[in-house]
Amino acid sequence: MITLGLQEKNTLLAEVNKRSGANVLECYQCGKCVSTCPVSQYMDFPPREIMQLIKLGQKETVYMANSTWFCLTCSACSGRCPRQIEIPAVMEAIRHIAIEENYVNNTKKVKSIRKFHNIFLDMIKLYGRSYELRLMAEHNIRTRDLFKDMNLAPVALLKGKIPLLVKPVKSIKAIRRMFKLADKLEKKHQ
Amino acid sequence: MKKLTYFPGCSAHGTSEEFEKTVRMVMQRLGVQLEDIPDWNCCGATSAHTMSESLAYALPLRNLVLAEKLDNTTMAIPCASCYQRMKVTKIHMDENPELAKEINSTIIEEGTYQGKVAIKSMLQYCYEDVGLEAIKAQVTKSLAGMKLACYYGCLLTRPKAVTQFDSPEYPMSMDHIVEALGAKATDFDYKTECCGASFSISNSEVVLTLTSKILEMAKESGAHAIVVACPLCQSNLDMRQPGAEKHSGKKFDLPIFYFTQLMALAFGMPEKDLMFNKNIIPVEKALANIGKIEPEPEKSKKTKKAVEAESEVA
Amino acid sequence: MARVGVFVCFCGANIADFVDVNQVVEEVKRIKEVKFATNYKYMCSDPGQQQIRDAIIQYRLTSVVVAACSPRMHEKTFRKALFDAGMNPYLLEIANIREHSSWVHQKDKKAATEKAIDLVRMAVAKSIANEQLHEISVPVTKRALVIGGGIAGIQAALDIADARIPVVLVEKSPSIGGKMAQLDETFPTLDCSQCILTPKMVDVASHPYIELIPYAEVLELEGFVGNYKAKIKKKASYVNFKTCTGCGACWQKCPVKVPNEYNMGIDKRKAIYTPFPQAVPNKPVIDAEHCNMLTKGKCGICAKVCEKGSIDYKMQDEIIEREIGAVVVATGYSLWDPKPYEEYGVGRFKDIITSLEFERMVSANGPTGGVPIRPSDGQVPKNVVFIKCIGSRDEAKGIEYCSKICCMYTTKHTILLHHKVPGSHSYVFYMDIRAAGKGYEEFVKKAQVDTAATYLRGRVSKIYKKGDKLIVRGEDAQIGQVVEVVADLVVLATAVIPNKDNPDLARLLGVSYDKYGYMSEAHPKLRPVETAKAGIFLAGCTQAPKDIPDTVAQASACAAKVCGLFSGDTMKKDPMISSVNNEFCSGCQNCVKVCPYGAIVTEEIPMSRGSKEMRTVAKINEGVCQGCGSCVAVCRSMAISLAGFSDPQIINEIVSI
Amino acid sequence: MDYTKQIQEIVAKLFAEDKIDVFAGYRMTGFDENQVPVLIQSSGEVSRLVFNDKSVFNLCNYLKYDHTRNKRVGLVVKGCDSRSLNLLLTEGQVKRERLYIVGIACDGVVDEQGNKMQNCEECMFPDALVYDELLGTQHPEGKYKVNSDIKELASKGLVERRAYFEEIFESCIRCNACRHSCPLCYCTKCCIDQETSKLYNGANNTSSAFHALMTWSLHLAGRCVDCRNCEKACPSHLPLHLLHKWNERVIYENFQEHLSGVKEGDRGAFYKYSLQDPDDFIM
Amino acid sequence: MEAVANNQLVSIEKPEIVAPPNWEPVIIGILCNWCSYAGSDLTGTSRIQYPPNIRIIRVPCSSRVDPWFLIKSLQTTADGVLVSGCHPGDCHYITGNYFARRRFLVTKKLLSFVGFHEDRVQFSWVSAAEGPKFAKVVAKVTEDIKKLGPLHLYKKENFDK
Repeated sequence: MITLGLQEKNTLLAEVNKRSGANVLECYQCGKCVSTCPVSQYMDFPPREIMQLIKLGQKETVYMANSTWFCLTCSACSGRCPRQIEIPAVMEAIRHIAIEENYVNNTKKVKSIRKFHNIFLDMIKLYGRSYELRLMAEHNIRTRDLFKDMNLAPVALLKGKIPLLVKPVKSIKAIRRMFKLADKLEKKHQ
Repeated sequence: MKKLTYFPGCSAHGTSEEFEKTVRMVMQRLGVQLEDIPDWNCCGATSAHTMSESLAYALPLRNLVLAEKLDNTTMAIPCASCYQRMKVTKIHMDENPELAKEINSTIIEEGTYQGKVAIKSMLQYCYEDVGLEAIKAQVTKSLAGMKLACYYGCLLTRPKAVTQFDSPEYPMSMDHIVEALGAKATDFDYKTECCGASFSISNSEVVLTLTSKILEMAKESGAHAIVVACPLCQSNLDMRQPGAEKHSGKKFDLPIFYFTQLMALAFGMPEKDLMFNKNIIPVEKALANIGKIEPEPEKSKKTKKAVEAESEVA
Repeated sequence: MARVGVFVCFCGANIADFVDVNQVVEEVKRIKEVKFATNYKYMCSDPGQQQIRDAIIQYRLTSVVVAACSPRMHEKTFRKALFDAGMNPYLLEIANIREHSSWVHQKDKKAATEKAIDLVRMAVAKSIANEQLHEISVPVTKRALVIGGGIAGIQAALDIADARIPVVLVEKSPSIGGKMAQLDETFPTLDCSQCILTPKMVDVASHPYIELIPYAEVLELEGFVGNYKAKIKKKASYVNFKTCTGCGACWQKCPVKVPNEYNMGIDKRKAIYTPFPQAVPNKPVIDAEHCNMLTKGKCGICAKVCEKGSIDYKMQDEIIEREIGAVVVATGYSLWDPKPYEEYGVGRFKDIITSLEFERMVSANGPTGGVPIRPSDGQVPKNVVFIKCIGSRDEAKGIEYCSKICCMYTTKHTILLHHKVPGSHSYVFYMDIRAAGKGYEEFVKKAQVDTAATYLRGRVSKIYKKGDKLIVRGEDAQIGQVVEVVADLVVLATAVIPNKDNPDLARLLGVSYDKYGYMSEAHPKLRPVETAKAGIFLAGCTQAPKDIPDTVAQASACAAKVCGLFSGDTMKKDPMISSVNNEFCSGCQNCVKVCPYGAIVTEEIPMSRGSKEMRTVAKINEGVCQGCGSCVAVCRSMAISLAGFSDPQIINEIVSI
Repeated sequence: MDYTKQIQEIVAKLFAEDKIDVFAGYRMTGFDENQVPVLIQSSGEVSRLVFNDKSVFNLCNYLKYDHTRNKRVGLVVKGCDSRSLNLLLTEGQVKRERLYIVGIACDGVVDEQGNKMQNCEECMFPDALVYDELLGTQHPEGKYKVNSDIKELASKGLVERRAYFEEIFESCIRCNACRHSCPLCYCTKCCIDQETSKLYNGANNTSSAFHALMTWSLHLAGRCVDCRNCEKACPSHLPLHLLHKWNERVIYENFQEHLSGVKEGDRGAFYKYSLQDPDDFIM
Repeated sequence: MEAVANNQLVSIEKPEIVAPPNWEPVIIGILCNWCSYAGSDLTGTSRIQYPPNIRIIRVPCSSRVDPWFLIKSLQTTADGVLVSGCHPGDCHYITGNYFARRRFLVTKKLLSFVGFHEDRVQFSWVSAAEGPKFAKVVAKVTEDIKKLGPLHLYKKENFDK
């Protein structure tokens, strides 16, 4: 059960609106986003419900929801939203706040998604470009699912779909410096 | 010869080598000289903007800065995801010059962003700048007989405010291009549904569900194959197709082509250069349809009176 | 020399307790123009008024100041008292010492008294500059113009004509009847639209006080309330209505076929046609765009078969003029084109139709004989999906507002489908069910229970084709799950929008309109049928989306307003309006620019008496001016004066404190 | 900038072709290097006309007086003058068809000391905006500059400004030369002279000067074209442009209005409104 | 004590002018008939108290107010002027207050330019329902004018004598 009327101010709403540039209050719960979203069935709260939870100021529930991690930013919802709410931006805002405030959803699927993104970024830090073989392998190692997609690997390698080597960016130092400074800038903006 | 700034993207040397190669071949034939951005880096894809805002803008911005060093007004990007990230960054930077200045000056040392290069996807470039007529002019081996479902995915036409190209719900540009090549584009309702993108690795079950629906609808439309313009879409639909068949219990057998592969084919380029061998679903059966033109269902020649009578009833 | 009388009221204790009324009288008596001052317990009572009347006569007063409550309260009362004493009522001034002094300074009697004295002094000063004013009477042409012959226009015309006031009814299309003539049955009672409408249409045609001008448009309206002159263009019909008997031989023989507007293009009509069998007047017109004779110069079959020789291919548009006193605008609405809903495949899928198309199909006199069919294959559909809010409440693709009638007509459609196609099933995607109206909620219940229509709460996100079925996908927010409905036919409840030419018509009439194009009423609550321009009234969907009962009510309200306006031979008007002093007017016309009513025009007057040289000056139209004073404030040469609030009056107030 | 010859030729031709009855131009004073306006009636007087950077006065002022009424008038206008002409046309004071306008793409004029006039330094529209023929090479549209005197005064405190203006109002002798020289003050009878306003301000004193100048500047707010005829005419040499330039700045900055008389048909800021006008100063 | 404090009140524009003892400012309130005058009536019927310095003049619309009235008021009798009309969009005469709004701003700024405090002329939008707001507005204006001290805006008596 949710008890309302205890919060002085809906800080969640204010923060999400500020970061996303959208106005969540405009949502009138038509549900077009939910049936548009390709992954809404995997979310524990589909976009429409996330909007209402934000309006109700339910921080914990919103931050811990897997919805924000499942969002593919495919922008199908925002393209069809009758109130033109930038739903992907809202999702991204929640995700960034959740990361900053250390709300960690540790269910397997979310963990897997988060790991994928971390590995991908590590890869860029390392090479300046992505490297699929290592990406797949490392993801399997880090998620302790060593044999996932093993059936795919030989076919893919054989077909040359996945190269064995990557050609890194020449000025890799510049890339690494970018990572460091982006981090700093992020902190400064908060 | 026209010059065009070109951003290959990471997958060009990996999963989508055939796309990369055919793009270069086709462009050469169409009289466009590609100039690669020197020492480009990864655009950060979904991961960067999932995790950090500044990084999501900084990575593409470096490429934009480097691109401005070449003297062209337009840049084309084959990969839909790279295209999307670069264009989002360009629009955001143009709208917030203060932020652009800050990120530029603190993070990027290669130069100052000026915002003078227009960004287009390779599909958009072919459709708008090259034009259907020029493409038609190069066709030596018509693809007539082939029925193709054109699949655009999410990022080529969405969100409208960013891409400013074609309809986000029912785009037709690729359909027009394949028809220019002689093939028939089928009426395919799932052309902009999402394929699951990077969940391919992290949550493959999602991808299997989504792709099987797309493949099913493509099959439904009567297509022999699917045409795409995005490496991730291609790999999800192609590499995951056996999985999708297992997942849904249906047989699809739809090879996934890049539109440039088909262009090259229609332009009469040697088939061995088109790297069909890289396709996981074999292409031969689909390509065999070329030249097999089904007879048009004969329109019964009605008398003038009968036509009149019919409209009276209607 | 002015002779002012001052009457200070106690208002029981209301004033006297907080203001020293005796001191007020004493102070005021010192002003040299004040010849008489007194106070009394209740000035508004009859003995109080008697004192005023007596003093006016006894002291030969030239103006009267009553220090009492707000002028908004008793100004009329005291004006009448002056009138009864034979004095011009506009020589009265009221000092508001109750609302502005005694009631708001209850803790400081001294200050309240001082303020009261000042207020009276100001009123005295103002009254010295008061002038005798006389109510303006404007002659009235007792004839009404009704624009639009839908149910709103028909109702307004009949109500006005029944009061024996002549009406000119102008209709754009060849027949009156409007959108209502296209409907099958009407909610919430399901009575047949034709059965209740056609008798009224016939009444219009036969009413001795109604001049029906079909196939015509209003081109110009000039003048002001009671004295308008309208220019009306009668479009060439190429048929002489006077001799035509409406036998129908012409359209039966005509070889040209054109999509039938009346049936939403589902079937064809001829190039010479009557819009529908019950049309009033039941005379055909030639569609000049498609007629072979008029476009290519050959054919002429209709002229050959017409026994009366009524066909005249050389007929020209005719412009006629009518003098009228009031206008009722009842031009109705249009329906929104759902093309922007690309995700639904509108335009690609034949089996997606609009509600009005559905309405025509289920109509007994419709193109399919009262049974809905799938346009793709002519089959009768079993599963029909109704989608509401198409274009309404959708600022991304359509318009922001709620179209008001779609909830109810969709409900009606589910019931009609149930009646006409046994074994069929309706699915309704809705966002909210708005059924506020007499018998409306009961009607929805009927649809949900008796016909077992499935209501799904959510906006549809996508429609796609599978085989020959349409798959409709949306969320049912009540269970929080995505639902796909396999449908034979999809019906879109498209939004009500104003006619495209509404803004043009509004400009032509001098009426304001809102951002959508609906014409604006004078006050959203208290003057819902009047416009800001006197003598022009709004009925029906010209003003906002409305259902039939509301439209008819508003039309009758318009009729009542018109009858009220025409109740005398002249109209009385408040004399507190602007006037121009030609001597000072330099003709810059800035006043014309700021007047919200277009009440200022220009005229040419001789440079000096007898001179042939002319110069331009402003001229106030007394019938139109409402007395806001905008023009006075912008007149640099002080040539315009506002009676009752003239510059000398206000300056006197300012300097007399 | 010297178009004397061209103008003389044009005017001679106009008289020869009987296109005008009178021509308003400039002539030398005859006793010093300066010029005064002249209205010539025939081709014989053409040689009196001059035009150079000493041609300071706004000749549109002629149009409001009887001696040009119902005559076909030719005149020379600079950028600022043409803006006032635009306003006169918009406000229905003259008819375009009875004017022959020789427009000047003006390089700026100089005062009696030979220094470039301040308003020319800050001019946004140096070229004539309405004309039948244009002399000189056109200039690009200038940028809006806040008048330097205004800037200086605005930076001072209230008390200082009050003292500054008190001196101005005290020095005014109510001769009304400003009004008579202003091309836009064409009222049949000025409101200042009417009974209602005279009632309390008839006398020649500071109080009435304040009243007259404030009313005048408000009546020219959004209309004044900064031609400075008034300042040239003022026997007390009062800096009358201050009030007008201040109003111009307030209007330009708050209502996003372009300057007065730039577009034909534009009546100035007080005869229109925008829903976006500032509202924060109202409680 | 209070008398002393009052004695120290000087004109903000001309410090050499000192207010007489127990000086109270005179404020003229010009109210439009349909919104603000009705609002001020409501203040009365609600018995909401406000300072007694204001003297109210009724006009049909705020657009009737010529800036000239404001100058005149300040030059003759008033130490401050309040003009009040309908809220934007609510004008009984449709657009009157929009035109008025422009004139008000220019007048206010012009007065401040020639050395009079902006707050000498103030404006408000008060609707017929805003009785309490009217009281607040009057209280604020009165307080502001008291702070500014007596006004000697080229008053006739100061020069005619």
